[in-house]
Amino acid sequence: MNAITSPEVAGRTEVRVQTADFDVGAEIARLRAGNASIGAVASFIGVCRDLNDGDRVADMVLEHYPGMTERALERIAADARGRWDLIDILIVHRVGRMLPTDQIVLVVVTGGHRGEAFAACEFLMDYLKTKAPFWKKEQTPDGSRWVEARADDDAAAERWQ
Amino acid sequence: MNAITSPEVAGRTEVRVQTADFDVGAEIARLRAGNASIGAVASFIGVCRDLNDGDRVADMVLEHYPGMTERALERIAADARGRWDLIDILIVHRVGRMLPTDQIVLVVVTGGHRGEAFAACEFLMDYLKTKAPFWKKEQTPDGSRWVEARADDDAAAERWQ
Amino acid sequence: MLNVLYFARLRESFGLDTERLDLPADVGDVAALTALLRARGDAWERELAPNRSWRVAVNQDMAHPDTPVRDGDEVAFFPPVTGG
Amino acid sequence: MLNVLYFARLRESFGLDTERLDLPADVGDVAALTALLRARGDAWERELAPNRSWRVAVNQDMAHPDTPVRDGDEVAFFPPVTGG
Repeated sequence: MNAITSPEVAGRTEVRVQTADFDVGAEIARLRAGNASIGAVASFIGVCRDLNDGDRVADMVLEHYPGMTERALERIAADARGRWDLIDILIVHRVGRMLPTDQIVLVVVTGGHRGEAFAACEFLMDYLKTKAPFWKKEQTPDGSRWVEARADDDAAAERWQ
Repeated sequence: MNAITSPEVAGRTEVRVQTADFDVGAEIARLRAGNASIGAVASFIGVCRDLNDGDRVADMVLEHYPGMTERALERIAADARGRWDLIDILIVHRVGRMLPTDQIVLVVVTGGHRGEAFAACEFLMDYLKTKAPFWKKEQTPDGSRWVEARADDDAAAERWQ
Repeated sequence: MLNVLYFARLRESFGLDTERLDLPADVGDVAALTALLRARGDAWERELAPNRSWRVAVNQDMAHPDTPVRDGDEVAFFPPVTGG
Repeated sequence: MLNVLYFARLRESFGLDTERLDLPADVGDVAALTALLRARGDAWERELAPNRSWRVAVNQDMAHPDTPVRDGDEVAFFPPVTGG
């Protein structure tokens, strides 16, 4: 009967900062390929909206701190691995100019069970939003403005401490 | 400046029970198409593992109660809409024979903000696992067996009450 | 007449996925219907014993022992669910 | 020499994204370096005023006012982050 004897495939952590868009289906398929110990895939996509704080947003430019950003994301991922039993962590964050409906960020967490994958995915987003050096500048009908940090993002990150 | 004046696109609830596999990327793209009010997309994929309760799993057959299953999923989705401000809810659950690494279930929730999308996605999975009439039968080296309901799934669902 | 459905382990144990059942006058709720089935003995007595875990739905809604059962209803017996 | 970087709103206000800075002998931590920059007046005084919100990283790690600053360090000033 012992039909399936796939070797345990080790998980990986992958962090990318890029101007190019990403393909959610392809990213998830690549993580999962050949790993039959994955039972749960939790993922999150952050998307550029056409409205923020009551104003129309025509486009958005995302700036980052090259080097420190990748380092911060690697650290956030390592922190998640210390808290939960996970298989893969993927974080892809775009920089540059984006329009409403454009994808901004992707976080995918795979694991044996759903509770840990969900928790880690939300934790990664909450930490990324408060600890990774990215900044958004929006174009609105009144001109361009730097997006202000939000108190509820700080509160979301503090839940995990 | 008023470059973007996309009309608000109404969200939808979609529930499907099917033998065919699903394409996560295509499903998410379809929900998001043209809706610039979506800022957050939380999703979950449940996958068939090659190991359960310490035994190798060669394949799995998923049985359901046609009619009641769709009704239960629609009710779970309506319950989520009563708790959070969401845009789209998609639930796709497969039935029939599945092998390790095959996708079993997909839940996608879109919304304006990530906190609500995450909460609703996890809630839907927790409720689906305890309230929707699906049953799994596994093939292991010792023969076939019906999977037993798990106490921690009940506990996960009770958190939301 | 009731339409009674069985799923998963119960379907296999009973060797039956559906049956039409004349509703006796003294059977008015899920508890009484379960007792009627249990009285068939063998797998019925074993699977529907008080120490086993099973669920009942009436007209596709989850039911309790005191949920009424009426002529024309669809009643389903099944194990705790294990989807997802 | 320090390598000092400015990002986002600070970069725009200062009209500067990076500069090489000779480290005076009496500047040994982030607080002293911030005071040195604030003393330039105008946008520097305004953006780095105690009632404004900004962050400092030393060698790409988040820093505090008493984080040491040494010759050869990379120090970055930026607003609270708003990614995701």
